[in-house]
Amino acid sequence: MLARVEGEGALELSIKDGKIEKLHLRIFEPPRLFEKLLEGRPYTDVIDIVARICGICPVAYQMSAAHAIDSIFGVNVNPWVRTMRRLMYCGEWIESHALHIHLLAAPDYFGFENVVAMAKQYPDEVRRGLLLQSLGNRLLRLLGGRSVHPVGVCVGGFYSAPSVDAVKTLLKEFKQALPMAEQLVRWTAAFNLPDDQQLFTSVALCHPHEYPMNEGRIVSSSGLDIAINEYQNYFTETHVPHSTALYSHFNGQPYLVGPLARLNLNLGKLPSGVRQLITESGIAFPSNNMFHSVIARAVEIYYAFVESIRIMEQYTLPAASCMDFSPKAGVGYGCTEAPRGILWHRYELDEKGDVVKATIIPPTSQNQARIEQDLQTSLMSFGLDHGDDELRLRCETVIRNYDPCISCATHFLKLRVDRS
Amino acid sequence: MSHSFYYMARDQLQALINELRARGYQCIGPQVRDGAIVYDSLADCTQLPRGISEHQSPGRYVLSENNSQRYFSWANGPQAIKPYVFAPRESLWRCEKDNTGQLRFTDLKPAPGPVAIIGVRACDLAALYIQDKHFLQEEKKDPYYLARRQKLFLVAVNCTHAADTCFCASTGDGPRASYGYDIVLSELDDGFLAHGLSDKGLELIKQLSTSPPTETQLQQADEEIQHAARRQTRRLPSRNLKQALFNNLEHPRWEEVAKRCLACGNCTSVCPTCFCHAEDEEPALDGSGSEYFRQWDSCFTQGHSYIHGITIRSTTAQRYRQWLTHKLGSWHDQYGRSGCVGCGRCITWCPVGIDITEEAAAICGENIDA
Amino acid sequence: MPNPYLPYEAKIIERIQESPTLFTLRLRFTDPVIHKDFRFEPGQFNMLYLYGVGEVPISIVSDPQDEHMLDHTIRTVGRVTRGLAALKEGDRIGVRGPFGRGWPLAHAEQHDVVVVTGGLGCAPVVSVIHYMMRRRERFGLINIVQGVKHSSDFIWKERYDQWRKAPDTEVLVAADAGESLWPWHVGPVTGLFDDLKFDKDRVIIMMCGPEGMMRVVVKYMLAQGVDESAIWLSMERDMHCGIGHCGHCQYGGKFVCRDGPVFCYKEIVDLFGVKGF
Amino acid sequence: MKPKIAVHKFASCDGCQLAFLNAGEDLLTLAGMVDIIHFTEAGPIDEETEVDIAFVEGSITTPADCNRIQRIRKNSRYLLTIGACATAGGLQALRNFANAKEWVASVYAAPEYIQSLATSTPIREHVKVDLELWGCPVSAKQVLRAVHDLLFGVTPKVELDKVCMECKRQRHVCVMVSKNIPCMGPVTRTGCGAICPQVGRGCYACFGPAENSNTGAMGVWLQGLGLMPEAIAKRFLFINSEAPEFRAAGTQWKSK
Ligand SMILES: Cc1cc2nc3c(=O)[nH]c(=O)nc-3n(C[C@H](O)[C@H](O)[C@H](O)COP(=O)(O)OP(=O)(O)OC[C@H]3O[C@@H](n4cnc5c(N)ncnc54)[C@H](O)[C@@H]3O)c2cc1C
Ligand code: SF4
Ligand code: SF4
Ligand code: SF4
Repeated sequence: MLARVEGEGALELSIKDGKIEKLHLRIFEPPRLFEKLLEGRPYTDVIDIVARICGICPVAYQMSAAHAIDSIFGVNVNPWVRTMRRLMYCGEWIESHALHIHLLAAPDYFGFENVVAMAKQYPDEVRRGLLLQSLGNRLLRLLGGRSVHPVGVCVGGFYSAPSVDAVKTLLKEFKQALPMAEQLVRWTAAFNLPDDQQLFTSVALCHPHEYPMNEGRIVSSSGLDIAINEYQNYFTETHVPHSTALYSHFNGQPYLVGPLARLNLNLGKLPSGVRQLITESGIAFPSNNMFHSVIARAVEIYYAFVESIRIMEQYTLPAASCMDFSPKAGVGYGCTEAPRGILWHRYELDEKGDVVKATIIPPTSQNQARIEQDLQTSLMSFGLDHGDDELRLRCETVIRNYDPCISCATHFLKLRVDRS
Repeated sequence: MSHSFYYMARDQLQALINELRARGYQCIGPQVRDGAIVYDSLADCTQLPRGISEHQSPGRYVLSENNSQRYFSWANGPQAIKPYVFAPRESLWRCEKDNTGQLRFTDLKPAPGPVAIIGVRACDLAALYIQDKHFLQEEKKDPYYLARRQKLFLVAVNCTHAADTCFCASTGDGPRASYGYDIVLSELDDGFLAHGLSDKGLELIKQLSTSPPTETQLQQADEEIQHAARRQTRRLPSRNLKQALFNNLEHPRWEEVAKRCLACGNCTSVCPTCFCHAEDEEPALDGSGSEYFRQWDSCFTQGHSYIHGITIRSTTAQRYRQWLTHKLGSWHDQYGRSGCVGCGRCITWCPVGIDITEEAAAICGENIDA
Repeated sequence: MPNPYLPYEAKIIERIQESPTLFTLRLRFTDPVIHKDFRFEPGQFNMLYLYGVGEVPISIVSDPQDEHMLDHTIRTVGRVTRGLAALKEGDRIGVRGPFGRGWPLAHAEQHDVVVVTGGLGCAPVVSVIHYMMRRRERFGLINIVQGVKHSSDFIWKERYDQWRKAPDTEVLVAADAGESLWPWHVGPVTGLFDDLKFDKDRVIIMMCGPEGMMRVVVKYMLAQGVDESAIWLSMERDMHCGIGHCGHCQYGGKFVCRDGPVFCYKEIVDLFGVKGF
Repeated sequence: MKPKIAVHKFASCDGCQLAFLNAGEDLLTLAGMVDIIHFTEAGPIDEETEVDIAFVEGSITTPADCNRIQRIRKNSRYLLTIGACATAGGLQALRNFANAKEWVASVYAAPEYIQSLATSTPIREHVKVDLELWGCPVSAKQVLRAVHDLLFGVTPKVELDKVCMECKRQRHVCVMVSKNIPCMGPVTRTGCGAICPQVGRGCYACFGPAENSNTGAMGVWLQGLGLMPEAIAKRFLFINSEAPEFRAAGTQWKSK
């Protein structure tokens, strides 16, 4: 889980005779042991606890947990709740993707140390990014009171419904900002990105009618199509000595989750307007260029704007913002599309609704193995004879492209190259 | 008095609202939100809590439905008119600093439009009278309060229902509204008796379709108000409690109540007469400007009695004692009466149900009626 | 009607460091009309606003008839005062006032006067001493008793020396702790009282300082047969608005900012010394 | 010369750092006013240069971090903690009440690889802290105000009052009185804007204890609302379990 993933990164690289002999991405994030501290806590606490696994995508954690617990209690949410969960997810995608694009990715591609330096030369682009990010946060606040660790979500729905006026006000701003989200897609599509075609398996949720967020089956580009509760039959998590992150494999192989995988597998679910924009931007999806992830994020921001506007335009007050239910013992699964990819939860509750056991598999740990694999390939095609600094920058760029929760740390990727 | 009452059918309430709106008033009225009857913008009578009653006890407030067609068959909710005159938070002024270091102050005094509040109770009118005395003293009038106060039009409603926590009869402030309003209504089964006190109020009533009330109607209205008074079980002695309280500053009850009291400030926030506030400001990050504001404070906070290095009232016992001795005691020195109007809000909305009448009685002991 | 909450801009004309932690700001309102019309009595205070930080009540120490000066002597203790201490000549602050009730100077005329200050309390009474010295003939015997924590807290030595030279004027100084060359009394200020000369029936006591000290002085004076109504003291409580609205400075039924800060002991006798008020 | 600032991260969720990254225009303003020396999430990395203000997010949970915080303290003129992790050990401090070794063993297949302390402790237990900002997460407003004050040479103001005060200023209906919902507002420090009562739920104390918190009376009232002692203990032992007041109250209810 993320708690075991994010944090300082270091890369150990042994190069022998022009070949990579060993490549280890080390993760030092101090373990926070969330799965254990969940044990014995009432189901009501779960939503608030799991949010704290990640401050950047707390809603994803809340959503996966809410769905898992809903399923144990046999809660069928009403259409209002279902739609509002989607709306809230839109907020998180916008916030998280905008943060990634502007604070982490763009400075890389434009050759700036960081966003602050970049803002001096590209003030409009950076401001646009900050504005989009802030609108994502506003949406989170609308439904959750605040954008980090929002407090509105509960098992069965929401503690309360936002007022029609509040929705209207925000809707107006979303409509005004829509053209900016569109510009963002065109802007990222024009980035001078490396052409780095790779073979990888994409894994994402797939829903019959909509671009996946909260619901769907787990599918892969290699033909997998399973219910979320079957996940552990196909995917395995292993612990390697060099990292506090657990590594996930699908059929023993690394795989990709996240915006690029999502887009590759769900293009057809996008509204035609969004597809049109993709076509106009000149990038062909599905894409095997890992660096197209950044464009996929921009596309998802744009889509989240379109979707939020659609939802907010139809907003009415619900009869109930939360379903009635009574706690039951059982096992439940939740899997939703966090900004960084599928986030899988499994809970076992007792008859009071207290947690007996929790398992949380975040996207970043699912991408770990894939990142190492990518680094291997990318470095070989980049050329190992580059100096350490150049190698490090390249590695950072590759890693950052996955928007892992260690992204922060990979800004100072400690690279240990052993060129014996 | 009877000659000045007008009878109006129930539908005339909407007509009254319409008349007010036509005169540019923003109407505020009671309505159900989050499990309580609160004041909010009102355009239509259907928003009113028709057929709703409320049950109050220390630390508890529950709504229930009744079969009545009445709009006002409940006693007061968590807020009075206080927030509409003394805002929970408001900016006072802005200061800008230019690059020569010059400061420019801008007054942020509000310029509100006219506001009509419908459903005001006797206790709240009494409280408003007290707040007027506080904020609008001779010399230094509070311009922020004044700006709103001048724009108020008050439609009072005589209480026909008292909550278990009400004790306005013992403070002499209710349940009949006797001053401070523009129009007062007495609700009957099929309509209202209306009385206009101000010229504006009278003029408005004349726009409605009214008829002279019958003797029975007048009697019934009166009887219902008296019934509400009789129903009240709690009371404060009507005499000045100041001496009794200040004679008992070392009473063990202060420590005892402090064990239960959360010092959370809810009592002072819901109290319609409490006026304490704190000032603070919000500077722009780069120092280019700063907005100076005030917000409700409470004698239960640490900051209320802080002077450098010393908190004069660091314990809950001292804070509770400050509140009670002020409210029921030294208030007499300041405003010639007690600061309590018997609305009972501090009893209901104390999260742990501390009862001002019970504490006052315990502390004043047998002196209470002496 | 002017908004009593709105400060006026004032410029620091001079900044005087009186001691390591005490400094005086000499102010002038930038609007000359405001400056000209500004009237106050010794013992009154202003709310000084430090831009972006906050407002604090500070006594006015200059002479009310000296139009050129508007002086505030400030001790650096916390957030705002530390910020004020960092200001220089030419810097601007906000000022509104004057607020409160000052010393009973008209009443004190033809009386003996004992001025007692202690701890950091000297500032609010300095103006009153100045006032009397300038109009020395109107008053009877004047005793000035000053207690400080440490001898290094003692400021304005020259002024004290000056005052001592005035006719019928006694200046007594004590420090709780002193350096070896400290010429005055070492020990609590109350140790000086027996040296005081005044006519108990026609004396006015004015004091300012820590409440503990004031309590002792009150007790002493009452024991000497001084009447309650002849004892005046300046109180300090938290203040935000300065005009009796915010409620912080309540002292029983009084608002210190409006009914004080200078009180006749008789007015507050019931609560004076009771902890928690 | 511009003041230098640093933002450091220990065991945490990164949520408090977002107070900066979500600040929008203010982030750019800040960048113009100071030199950001170290802030991994925003780019700059340099733990060695001395800074004027260091913000610390996260709790101490590993031997390496014990040393790192000492280094950071040495390099920082003014050190302030942001958030529940840094100020009160955070949610992960719940391990302090359990057998952390067992926990590690049950989460990791090869616990011998995991370098972790048995406890999660607030920064104040390791080095001198000049100012603590509470909250999980801290509010951006609070952080920016503190930054402003420090940059202008003033001691920042901290919130001390209870959530109830803000709850009433926002004119929310008390959930405890009207709905019998347990609410920790009366013992919790304000700063969040009373957002839990706003959405109709009880406060779960993510801003830690307020000044003069009567945890005793709070617990008794919660019991009256129908909570079992164990459940009451969990209310106190949650996000700020290392705050002394909450720790004491929680431990007491746990043993009942
Ligand atoms: C009528 C009156 C006259 C005064 N005259 C002088 C004077 O001439 N010279 C002088 O040095 N000091 C004087 N003081 C005390 C001075 O107001 C405080 O020292 C000052 O407010 C401390 O502010 P701070 O922000 O530096 O301290 P902090 O301890 O950081 O206080 C924070 C806040 O608490 C409040 N506060 C703290 N102490 C006091 C206090 N004693 N009185 C009122 N509010 C307080 C203020 O709002 C202040 O901003 C006077 C106080 C009063 C009431
Ligand atoms: S003290 Fe209590 S009962 Fe009296 S007016 Fe205030 S809130 Fe109402
Ligand atoms: S809802 Fe909670 S925070 Fe609000 S007043 Fe009630 S107890 Fe206090
Ligand atoms: S109300 Fe309480 S739990 Fe909710 S955000 Fe505020 S401090 Fe945190």
